[in-house]
Amino acid sequence: MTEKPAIKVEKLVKRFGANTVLSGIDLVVPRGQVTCLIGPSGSGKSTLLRCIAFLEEANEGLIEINGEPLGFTSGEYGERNRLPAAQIQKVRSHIGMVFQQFNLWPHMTALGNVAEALVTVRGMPRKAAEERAMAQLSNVGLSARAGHYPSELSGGQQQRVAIARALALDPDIMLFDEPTSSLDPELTGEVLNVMRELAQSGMTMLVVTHEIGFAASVGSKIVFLDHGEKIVEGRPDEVFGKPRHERIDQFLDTYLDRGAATLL
Amino acid sequence: MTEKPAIKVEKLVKRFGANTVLSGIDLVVPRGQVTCLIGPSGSGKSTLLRCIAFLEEANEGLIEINGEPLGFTSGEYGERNRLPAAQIQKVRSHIGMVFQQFNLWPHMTALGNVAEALVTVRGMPRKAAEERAMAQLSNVGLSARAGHYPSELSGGQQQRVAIARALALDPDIMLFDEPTSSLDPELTGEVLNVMRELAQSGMTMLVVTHEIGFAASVGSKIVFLDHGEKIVEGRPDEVFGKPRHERIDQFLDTYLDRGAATLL
Amino acid sequence: EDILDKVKAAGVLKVGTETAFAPFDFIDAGQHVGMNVDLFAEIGKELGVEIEWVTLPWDGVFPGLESGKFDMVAGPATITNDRMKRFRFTSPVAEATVALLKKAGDETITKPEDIAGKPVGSGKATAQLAQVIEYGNTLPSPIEPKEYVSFNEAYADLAAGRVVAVANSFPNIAYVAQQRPETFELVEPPFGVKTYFGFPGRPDPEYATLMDAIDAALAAIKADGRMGEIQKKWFGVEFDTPEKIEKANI
Amino acid sequence: MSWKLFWLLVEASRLTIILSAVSISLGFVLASLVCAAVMSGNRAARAAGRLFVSFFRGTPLLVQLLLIYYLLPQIGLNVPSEVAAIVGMSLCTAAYQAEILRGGFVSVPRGLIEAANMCGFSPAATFRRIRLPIAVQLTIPALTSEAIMMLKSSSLVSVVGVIELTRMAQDLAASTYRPLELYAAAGFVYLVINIVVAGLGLGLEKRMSWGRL
Amino acid sequence: MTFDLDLIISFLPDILRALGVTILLWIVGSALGILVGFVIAVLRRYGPRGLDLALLAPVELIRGTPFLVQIFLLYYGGPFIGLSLDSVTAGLVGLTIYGAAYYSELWRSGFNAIPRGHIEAAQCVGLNRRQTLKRIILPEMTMLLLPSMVNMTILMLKETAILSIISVPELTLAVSALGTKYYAFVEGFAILALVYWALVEACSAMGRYAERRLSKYRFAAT
Ligand SMILES: Nc1ncnc2c1ncn2[C@@H]1O[C@H](COP(=O)(O)OP(=O)(O)OP(=O)(O)O)[C@@H](O)[C@H]1O
Ligand SMILES: Nc1ncnc2c1ncn2[C@@H]1O[C@H](COP(=O)(O)OP(=O)(O)OP(=O)(O)O)[C@@H](O)[C@H]1O
Ligand SMILES: [Mg+2]
Ligand SMILES: [Mg+2]
Repeated sequence: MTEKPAIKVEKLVKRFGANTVLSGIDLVVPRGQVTCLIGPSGSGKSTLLRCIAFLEEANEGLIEINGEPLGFTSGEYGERNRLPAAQIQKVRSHIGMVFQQFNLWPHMTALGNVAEALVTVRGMPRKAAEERAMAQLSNVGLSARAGHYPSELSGGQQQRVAIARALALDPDIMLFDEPTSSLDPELTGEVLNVMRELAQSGMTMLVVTHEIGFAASVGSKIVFLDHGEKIVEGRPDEVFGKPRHERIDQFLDTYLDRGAATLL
Repeated sequence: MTEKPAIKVEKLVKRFGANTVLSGIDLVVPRGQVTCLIGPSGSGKSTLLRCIAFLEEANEGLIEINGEPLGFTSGEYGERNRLPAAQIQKVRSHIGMVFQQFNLWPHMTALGNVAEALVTVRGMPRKAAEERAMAQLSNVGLSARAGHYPSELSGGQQQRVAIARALALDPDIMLFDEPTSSLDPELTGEVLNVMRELAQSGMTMLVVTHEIGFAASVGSKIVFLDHGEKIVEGRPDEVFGKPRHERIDQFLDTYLDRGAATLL
Repeated sequence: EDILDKVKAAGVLKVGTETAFAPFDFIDAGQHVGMNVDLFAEIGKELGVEIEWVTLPWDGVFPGLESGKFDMVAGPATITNDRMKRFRFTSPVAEATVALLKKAGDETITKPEDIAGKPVGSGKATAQLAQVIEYGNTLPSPIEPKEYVSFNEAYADLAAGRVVAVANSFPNIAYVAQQRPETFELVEPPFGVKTYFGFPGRPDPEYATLMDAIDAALAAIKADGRMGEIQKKWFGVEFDTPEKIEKANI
Repeated sequence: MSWKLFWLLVEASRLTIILSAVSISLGFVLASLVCAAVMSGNRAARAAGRLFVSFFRGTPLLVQLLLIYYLLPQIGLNVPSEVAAIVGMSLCTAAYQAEILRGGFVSVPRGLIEAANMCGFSPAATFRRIRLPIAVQLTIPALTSEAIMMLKSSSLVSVVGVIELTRMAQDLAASTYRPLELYAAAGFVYLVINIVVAGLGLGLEKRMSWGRL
Repeated sequence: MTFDLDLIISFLPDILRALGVTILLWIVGSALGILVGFVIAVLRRYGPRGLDLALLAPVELIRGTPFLVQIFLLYYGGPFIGLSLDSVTAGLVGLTIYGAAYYSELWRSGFNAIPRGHIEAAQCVGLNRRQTLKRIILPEMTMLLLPSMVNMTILMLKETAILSIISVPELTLAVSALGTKYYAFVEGFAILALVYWALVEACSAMGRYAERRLSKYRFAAT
């Protein structure tokens, strides 16, 4: 099964009412690498990620995770057949997701957030689950904060707990949706470092980000989305280096424009 | 009166309970220029700005706006005397303020938000006020959205309405508290452009910002605050160029760390 | 199914009543006491059954009777023609003729006629209210009627001074005056037409034997003087009561 | 007013407390179900839930109690007074609590539920471990006031033959003809009970304040 | 069980008149309660701290005791301290006081729910306290509080039924005549259930309509 890509998206179409948000996306996320999804606001990045996590159901197209179909298979005549819920859940269990807004459960401590699914979903005894959760928290440098509630943690710490929570379930693939964009610039560093380490350990990652710098330095592959279509795809030097695709040029301008250039 | 600075802050001390947030700040904001206030989170930037807008009362020290005392004057023996409310209001009317969270009034349209103070405070007839408000909205490129409620506007549009609301009262001085940090990166561009134009028109501006690039390119003067003290002050090239103050170096690292360097 | 058979078989007669109607039924020191309690004890003996009391606010009593929660109502209620259309009453157990209660020491009212032109309270839609209004119309100037959801509020308002008198059945107000002589006083004599209290029961055929049996029991209790004793105990006087009311005076 | 009378009131208040406590708890369970029905995807369940809420919020509790106590025997269910009182109060408060809870549930940020989905929670586990605790925490103040309201409304259950605090006061007033004193005393007892309930609510709120969402 | 429709029809004029009284008392009582409640909330928020505490006690006293007890003491106890109100006035005063206590708490929660920044923005453009209250805080609160205000107003309707105990000629008292005179309790309760239900539904429908109309004023996402 190792020859299969971690995620394979085929002709994915997603509409909200009359509004077509993704118009036939094809995407391959290779195993053990970091793929970064960039693009202007409203281009459909989050929607694509959410479809891959099956938080939204695509209207057309197929998704495969580690070669197994997620949600739908194509039938004999090309029609889509919905898979049973248990099957969906099984395939989804390969995926961990980290949200922009952290989405920690406010009524559980950091440790509780990480341990909860191990107990409730995996059926581990509470004690064993907490040991495992503690190990995960250490990995993200938060063992000292295990007993704190989310409201008592800084944004960067909250996001690291969210990462630990996703990792505790041992996913093959991690999806990140702008994991740093609700953080202060100084807190952003913390989280990007954890992600960088995770990338080095060989985790398959698909990251929606506005941190062009991070994408350029950590991503093995950059995918640029605009108006629900994949415009450019390639290694960072191919995408950002000259000659650049005109749309990328324009997009980067909005960052450069902010004057970062003068500084460095 | 033109020789007087727009804002002059002397030995300003602000405590919240036992916590001293500003410990004796001296600051001069020259007329017609952009002064940027930077510093790590919690260093007291917002508090300083809020004291200058008289949204907080400082515990010690004096503030002068265009040479007139704001809130307090020093008496014969160096004691502070509180000025009457009307006087405070008069001095404060030189100042316009734009908040991080926009703080538009949700029950009024964009036009209503801008016109409100003209009618209620200045006593202008509603029709004249709306004409003037409309002109302000055009200035920030929003005339087409005048009839929309804040909930129907994007973040960038909301922030531009907030700027128009402050400008409608014809202030000499504009205070900005991280005006773009609750915006998506692309929406940030909109607002920074409006601010850049405002700077070019000669408005006196004091801007708290995390956009180092903007500060470096638009600011005439950079003030770096840490732990309630002014650490460094000077032209951008003085502050950011080498040799740098050690604390600035450390502060900038958190930005450069994010990999922006590799890109450019 | 005949209800009398059912009652006899169970050995229990269920009686519904409200406990805010002194001296017939009320709570004294936490106990349900009153003329009805004594009288039904005798009726129970006559029928050879136990009495089981179900106490409810007046609002709940008749829905309870109609839904079969209990076999009859102790009440008692003034027997009127309107009510007889809907329920069957037992033979009278006391006089219900209307009299007036006034504030103790009120010199302006010494006889019933003195209420002319003045505010007088009574229960809303009660027989007593109808009578006092009618009586007022015979006076030089009619009274100003005030209606209350129950008589207890009317007494409270008499104490508060908004009405000069309360019209209610003689046994009730005689008891009120006796309980709080410092506040209330009876105006004698009763002014109304002669009416009587009876216990309401169901008019349905299956209840007929039960109601007949109760009437028979009451006749026996009246005949051997037990009724007189009970009346004396609770009202201080004995009443002459007819055997059966076919058509009431109101 | 003698101590003896006051003591009778205090004793009657025991029933008030028991009936209210049982009804409020039962009502909470029922409210969770009704709330689930109103928020469910099933059309019929939604309509049934809405009708339930509309009826039990819309009609006087007095009438509801009479219906339960007097109509049930007609279909062969002869419930004792206390049971009728508890059923009536539970149904009524369930309607109010369901609406309060619904407000709580819709305020549970969607992201928290999505996070649970991503961790593989079943819908039932998501409900039990995530949505319910958060919805309850958000609504404790409102639920406390509803409990106090219900305590006060419990005076109406006397109509099915339960002698609770208000009824005892009325009965005593009717035999002693001293309504003012008795009503004032009853009001005082209610006040004491309600202060305790409000205190409990505050305590619960503190215990469940893991900070804001 | 008997159900006599003709009896209801013969009582209809009385019932309609009483319905008018109920609706009038409900609307006027709620309106006054909302108004007085607002004043209390403003005094508690902007007045001196002592006033806040001084108002806390009566508000909690009213909220902690049944309306029945309050209205009884006001109407029948009032004359003993020289306060002799007629029943409708006493009913209105009682409803207003009762409602004011509850509404004041709603208003208070509304004050707390308005983002501080909205008020600071008003301060910055020079609105004074009164103008801020009138132009910013009040309208913003109104839409925030609409659902809970509707809820409370429905409770107020239910409380008007209690006023029968002080002889206010409202619906419940009028219908009680059916019971007392003809012993037709079932018919009476059927009327009460239907009429109150209809009024409550009308009130919630208006609430829902207003909520829809105001939905565009909801706080903008930031
Ligand atoms: N639940 C929804 N209902 C309707 N439209 C939606 C919904 N979610 C997203 N959209 C629309 O789909 C489009 C793509 O949204 P998406 O969130 O995927 O963009 P994005 O690339 O993630 O943008 P951003 O960088 O701002 O997060 C937008 O126009 C958005 O308005
Ligand atoms: N109202 C307040 N009460 C108590 N402490 C406060 C208050 N406002 C601010 N502080 C404290 O004052 C310090 C400075 O806060 P301030 O908001 O001025 O920092 P800042 O430089 O603007 O930070 P940031 O970049 O995060 O906005 C912080 O430690 C903060 O906790
Ligand atoms: Mg997105
Ligand atoms: Mg700040």
